[in-house]
Amino acid sequence: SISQAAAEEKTDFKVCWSIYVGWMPWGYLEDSGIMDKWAEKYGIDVEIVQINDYVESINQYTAGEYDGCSMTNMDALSIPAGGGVDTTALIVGDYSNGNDAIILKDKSDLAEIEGQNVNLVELSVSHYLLARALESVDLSERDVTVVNTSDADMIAAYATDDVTAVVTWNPLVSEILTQSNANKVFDSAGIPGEIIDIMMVNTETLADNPAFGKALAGAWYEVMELMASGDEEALTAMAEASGTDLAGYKSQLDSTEMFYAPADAVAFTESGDLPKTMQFVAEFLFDKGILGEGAPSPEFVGVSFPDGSVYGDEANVKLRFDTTYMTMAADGAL
Amino acid sequence: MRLINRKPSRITAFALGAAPFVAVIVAYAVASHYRRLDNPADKLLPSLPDMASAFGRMAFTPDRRSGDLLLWMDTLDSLERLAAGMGISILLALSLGILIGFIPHVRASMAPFVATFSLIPPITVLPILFIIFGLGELSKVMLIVVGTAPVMIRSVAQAVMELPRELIIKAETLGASVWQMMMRVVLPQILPKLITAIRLGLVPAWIFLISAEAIASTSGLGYRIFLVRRYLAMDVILPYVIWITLLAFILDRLLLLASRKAFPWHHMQGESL
Amino acid sequence: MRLINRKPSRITAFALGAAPFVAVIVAYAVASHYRRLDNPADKLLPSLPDMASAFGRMAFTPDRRSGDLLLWMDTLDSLERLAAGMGISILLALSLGILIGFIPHVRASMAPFVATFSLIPPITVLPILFIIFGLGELSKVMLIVVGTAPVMIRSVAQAVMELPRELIIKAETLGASVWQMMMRVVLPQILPKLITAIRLGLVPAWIFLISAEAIASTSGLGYRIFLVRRYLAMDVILPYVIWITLLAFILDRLLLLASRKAFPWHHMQGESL
Amino acid sequence: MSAQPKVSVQNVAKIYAGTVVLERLDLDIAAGSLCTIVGASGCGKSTFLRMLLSQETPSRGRILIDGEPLPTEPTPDRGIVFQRYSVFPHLTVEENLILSAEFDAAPFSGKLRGAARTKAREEIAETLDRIGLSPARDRYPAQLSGGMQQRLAIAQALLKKPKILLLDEPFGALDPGIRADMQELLLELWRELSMTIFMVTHDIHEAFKLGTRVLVFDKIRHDPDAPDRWGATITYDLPLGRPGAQTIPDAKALFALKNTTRGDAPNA
Amino acid sequence: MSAQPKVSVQNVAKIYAGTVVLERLDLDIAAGSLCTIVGASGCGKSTFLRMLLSQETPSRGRILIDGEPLPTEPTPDRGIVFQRYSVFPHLTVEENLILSAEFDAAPFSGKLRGAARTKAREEIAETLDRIGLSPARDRYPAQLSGGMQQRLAIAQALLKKPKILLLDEPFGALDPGIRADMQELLLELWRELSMTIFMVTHDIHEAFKLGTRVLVFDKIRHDPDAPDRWGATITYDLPLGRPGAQTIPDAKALFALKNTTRGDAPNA
Ligand SMILES: Nc1ncnc2c1ncn2[C@@H]1O[C@H](COP(=O)(O)OP(=O)(O)OP(=O)(O)O)[C@@H](O)[C@H]1O
Ligand SMILES: Nc1ncnc2c1ncn2[C@@H]1O[C@H](COP(=O)(O)OP(=O)(O)OP(=O)(O)O)[C@@H](O)[C@H]1O
Ligand SMILES: [Mg+2]
Ligand SMILES: [Mg+2]
Repeated sequence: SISQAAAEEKTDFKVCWSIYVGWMPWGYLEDSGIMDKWAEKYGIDVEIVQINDYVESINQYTAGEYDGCSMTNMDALSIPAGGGVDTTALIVGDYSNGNDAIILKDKSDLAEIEGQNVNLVELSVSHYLLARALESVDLSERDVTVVNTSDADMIAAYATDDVTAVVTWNPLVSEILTQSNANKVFDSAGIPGEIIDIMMVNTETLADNPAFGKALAGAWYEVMELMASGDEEALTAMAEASGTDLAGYKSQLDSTEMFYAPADAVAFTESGDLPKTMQFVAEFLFDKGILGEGAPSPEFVGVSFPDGSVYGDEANVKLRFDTTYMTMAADGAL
Repeated sequence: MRLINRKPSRITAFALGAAPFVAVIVAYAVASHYRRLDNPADKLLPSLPDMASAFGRMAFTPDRRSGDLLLWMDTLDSLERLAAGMGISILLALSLGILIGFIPHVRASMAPFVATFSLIPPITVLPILFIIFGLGELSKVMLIVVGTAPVMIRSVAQAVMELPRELIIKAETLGASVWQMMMRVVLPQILPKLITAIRLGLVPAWIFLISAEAIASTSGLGYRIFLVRRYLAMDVILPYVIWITLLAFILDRLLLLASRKAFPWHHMQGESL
Repeated sequence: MRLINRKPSRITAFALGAAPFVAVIVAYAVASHYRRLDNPADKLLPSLPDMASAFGRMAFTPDRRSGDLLLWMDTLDSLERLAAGMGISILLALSLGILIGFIPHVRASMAPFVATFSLIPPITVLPILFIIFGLGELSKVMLIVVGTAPVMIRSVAQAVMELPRELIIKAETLGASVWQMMMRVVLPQILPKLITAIRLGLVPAWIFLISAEAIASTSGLGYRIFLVRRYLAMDVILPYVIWITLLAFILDRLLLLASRKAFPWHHMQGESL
Repeated sequence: MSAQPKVSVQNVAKIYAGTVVLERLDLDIAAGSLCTIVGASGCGKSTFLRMLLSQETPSRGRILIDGEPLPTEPTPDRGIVFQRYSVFPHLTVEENLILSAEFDAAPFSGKLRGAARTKAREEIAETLDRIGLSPARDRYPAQLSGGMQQRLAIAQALLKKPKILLLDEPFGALDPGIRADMQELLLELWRELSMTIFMVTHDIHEAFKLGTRVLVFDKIRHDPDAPDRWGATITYDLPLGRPGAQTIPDAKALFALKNTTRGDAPNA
Repeated sequence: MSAQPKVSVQNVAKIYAGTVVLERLDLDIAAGSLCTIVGASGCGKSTFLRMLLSQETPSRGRILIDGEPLPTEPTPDRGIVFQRYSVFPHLTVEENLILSAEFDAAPFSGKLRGAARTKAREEIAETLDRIGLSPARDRYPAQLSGGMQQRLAIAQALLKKPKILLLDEPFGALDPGIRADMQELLLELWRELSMTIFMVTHDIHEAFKLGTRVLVFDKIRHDPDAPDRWGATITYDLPLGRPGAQTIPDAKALFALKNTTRGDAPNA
């Protein structure tokens, strides 16, 4: 159907996610019945759908086929918000703390990247990471050649002689690092809190249906508790769903700063660093021409924060960081 | 005696036919061996025993999480999608193909559109397909349809147009209506050509199936390959590819056999590759 | 008068042929209009003027970053890859196809292998292609080759086998060697069929080209589509798809024309769809 | 003959994209004639039959049957047998023969089942015997020899009891022994069913042996600068009466005469 | 004839996968004979020619030419003209005719250029005139009538000056006028080049009109339980001397005799 998910009171909701270390709980929620339990509690029905292709999942959400979707702060700004779909960050799940990395073949210093071909998924967080890393060594994107490479092909690509530098994320990073000639020269731990993985939902839908937000948050933080307690069964299920084993999954978690406790997520979202991060992101996107042809400046799309402040155009706020539901979880109010 | 007049004996022919397969396997084994000498943990070209054991695991060890035998579950799911997609394509090919080939007005109206449509690379319009058909089973099936139906429609229409005009005229003089001609003269004579079209269409159908499963699915042969590709688990991927090829081969032979059985009159007129 | 005996006039035929295209455009415009009523910034179904302006921008406004006219650069790069890939496929189809079709020993040895090979979905063995051909232009070109050559080889071989045996015998009685027969009897008679095979092969070739450009590249029509897909820029994607379809259509017609010009003797025997 | 002619061809011409193929055809054929047609290859014999069958329309003039204009498309009152492709390759001998009964009886499916089918099969049993194909009733045409196929084609056309039967080189692909048998069969059936038959043949002997009337088609006018300007017409129209023991004129002599004036007006 | 026969067929049989097609063929053909071959469709006439051409090998027996065993594959000393597909559709008339010269002169490219090509074209100019195709020299076969194509095919075969010419129903597709012309042409060339000709035809008249010797192929033994058990052989072998004014025996009578004993031993 072409029509957008109508913003009105309703009982059936659909949320999509794609395979990534910080989002595996969404799959577990659905499989384990925890989601159903919480949805029932609020008298609604929530379907959680796995979409393998990350970009396709965001596109589907943007097109109105889903009420929520897991994505990064950067993609939320560029795709749904940039496409006029008012979007709210419902659950800030984690930030990448080493999960995204720049890897050089046979070289161990970031500055040596100069002049090389760098394989990465163009316009993704990898691209952003590269831009931020280059800044840190006084280089710019003009000093390298970016080669758009699909994430699915990244490991095989690294195995070829043509490829000398890659920027990618886990589990691909750890796979590549098993090769003796691979050196991690920069990772997202160098820009902590800038690559954030969030469950984004449609603002209108959420406003009309608070039960939707409560059910998702309740279910999510139940699983977070399981994970924090090291529940083997849950972790193994997530590991296998992502195609690896428990040890592999745990090593991916090590480089992910999960907000197991809702209070931590609230604190992170309310901190003063977030607006700065979003400004970096918006400038990066504007520089790449992603915010749309009509965008006269990085401030074209407004981003609002929990304290009510807004970055960018106040008349065109399309991305909202909102801690309401996380706070409810933290307060045990769900 | 000239080479073209020399025919290999059955045994020679068999040996010659097997040779390239053996050569590929040997080349692989050697390449794999040397890569593993370099790096014993090499994942790109796993050893043959590794692949066999990975395949055995997928086929005979129940998955710990779901308790399923993954290979069979994947195969079943993929074949279902393939069957659904090809089923729809076949219906379209038969109905539209016969109408286009048989009725000049329909031909004038649909032939240019179908021809143009067949030139659109379906993967470029994936987002649109997913929006129109959702992300469920339907969109996977429809990707197969969009990728295979136009060409199949064209070959059926072409086959209808190639029916000797004499037969149509004869049917008219025997008092047949247009509908009767379609059912009794055109359709049955087209069926063997349809099977040929299906056999040709299955090649892209598999490709589109795998592409669709890689984008939105939680099971299927394409999904599995996509999933383990992030870990470069070639010990699973390669056996899966061989398995897919084998399935495709068996399907192809079954169709040929079915055609021979069902349309003996068609196969009395000489064979092909 | 029965429907099958009624032929549309030229004007009717044109109107009928245009109708589905017009219908699609109108349906799109309506759907797009209603979506944009909902959300004026909707990216999924941009308005026709938006698409036109995006296309104009790609074609005539130098890129801010590189200063290139992106559309033409992409088109050129893609066509180069397509030409290289199809070029290799054509050479393979001609050489292997003629050998397989003409020389029984080669047929016994290669036909089963080529048939099996043609069933492997190439995207599943990408990692192997990378190892063998690297990640540069070569691997993109080779993906096209792997995707198109087997089928083309088979159709050329089939065409060789379908040459009337009488002509080969006649050539033998005129004292031709095997090589001479290949050059003067088989090859020239196969060329028109080769063009048909190329026209058929171009459909998957475009698909593989676009898939290949999604793997690792910095330009090309497929690259651009995948890149802007990251922000759902359908206002660029849709005109690019139409552009690709148009290019494919023009190529197809040029090949048909070339065949008519170069092989008049072939086209004296009746036409097709 | 004072009765209304069965077929009346009035000043008919056929022009394909500027090429005049046939012109000035004027002809009345009495009911029950067996009209054989000979002429050089490409002179328009098949075109003439196609017009009689309503597969083509005359560019000029008109054709009447029983005084009525021809229908605009092939109808069951005119049967046809071609040189090739005359039987349905996907049906067995028996299925080929019951097909027209099926068309009549089952407007939707075009297929008879059960008792109705058994009955239809019984009805054609005699015909099968008559054409000597009873033992081959379950074979497909590809399993029949050329002569058997043509017998089947003729039987198939005749079962519909057409008033007019058109034969386009029906025996051209057969060898002499079988050909002679087929000629006998045709004459027998013609006498029995009192049809009007038009038969194109390449074989002058055959034309004179079978026909009650022989039509020779040829171009009589040539314009060396514009070879497409003039078409063929009927240069000889020879009424022979009963077919059988005519003396056969020499073929070459007949064709050599073509540049003389046209034969007698054919309103026999 | 006491001289060594040109072609000697000794107790030859041909069996296809259990089906006996031909058997007990015994035959000596003198140099310069024009041997016509008739017989029912499918009785093995083409198979016999194919064996003479080394396209097939006899299942039993042997064939000698000038006392030597046949080569194992077609060679330029034996020319062939088929009913169809006898000329190369992708070459013009002239190109078809110079092709064999090109094969001789250019082992690698098989193609002559420049002066050599001009010379080759001059050499065939007379032949072109002779077969009346000079005005059509640049046309493709598809632009020629059936008779023109067959003239071209014969000329193409004859330019190679074969000792033996095999013709498989060469005039079957032509109409009577053109056919008669072609027969004249063939006889002329045969007299001129003193070849040995084998010609299969469906037309008994033609067989008797042209042949110095007529071979009739037929099955003389039938096993109703195993129709594949016995093959056809030569039931009549009629030496006629000079071709021309023979009386033509009645075709049906000839075939009706087939169940009597075999004709005289054919070691003429
Ligand atoms: N549909 C058509 N369009 C144009 N020309 C045609 C068409 N059909 C037939 N002709 C031409 O009309 C002429 C007569 O054709 P027709 O088939 O009637 O000849 P014919 O006497 O039956 O010859 P044959 O003995 O070879 O069967 C030929 O020159 C042919 O090329
Ligand atoms: N390659 C083959 N394999 C099996 N059977 C064959 C083969 N070639 C010919 N035959 C059979 O041998 C028999 C003789 O065939 P052939 O073509 O020699 O007959 P013919 O006398 O030339 O007939 P026609 O007059 O129809 O040309 C036929 O029954 C045919 O089916
Ligand atoms: Mg005709
Ligand atoms: Mg034969």
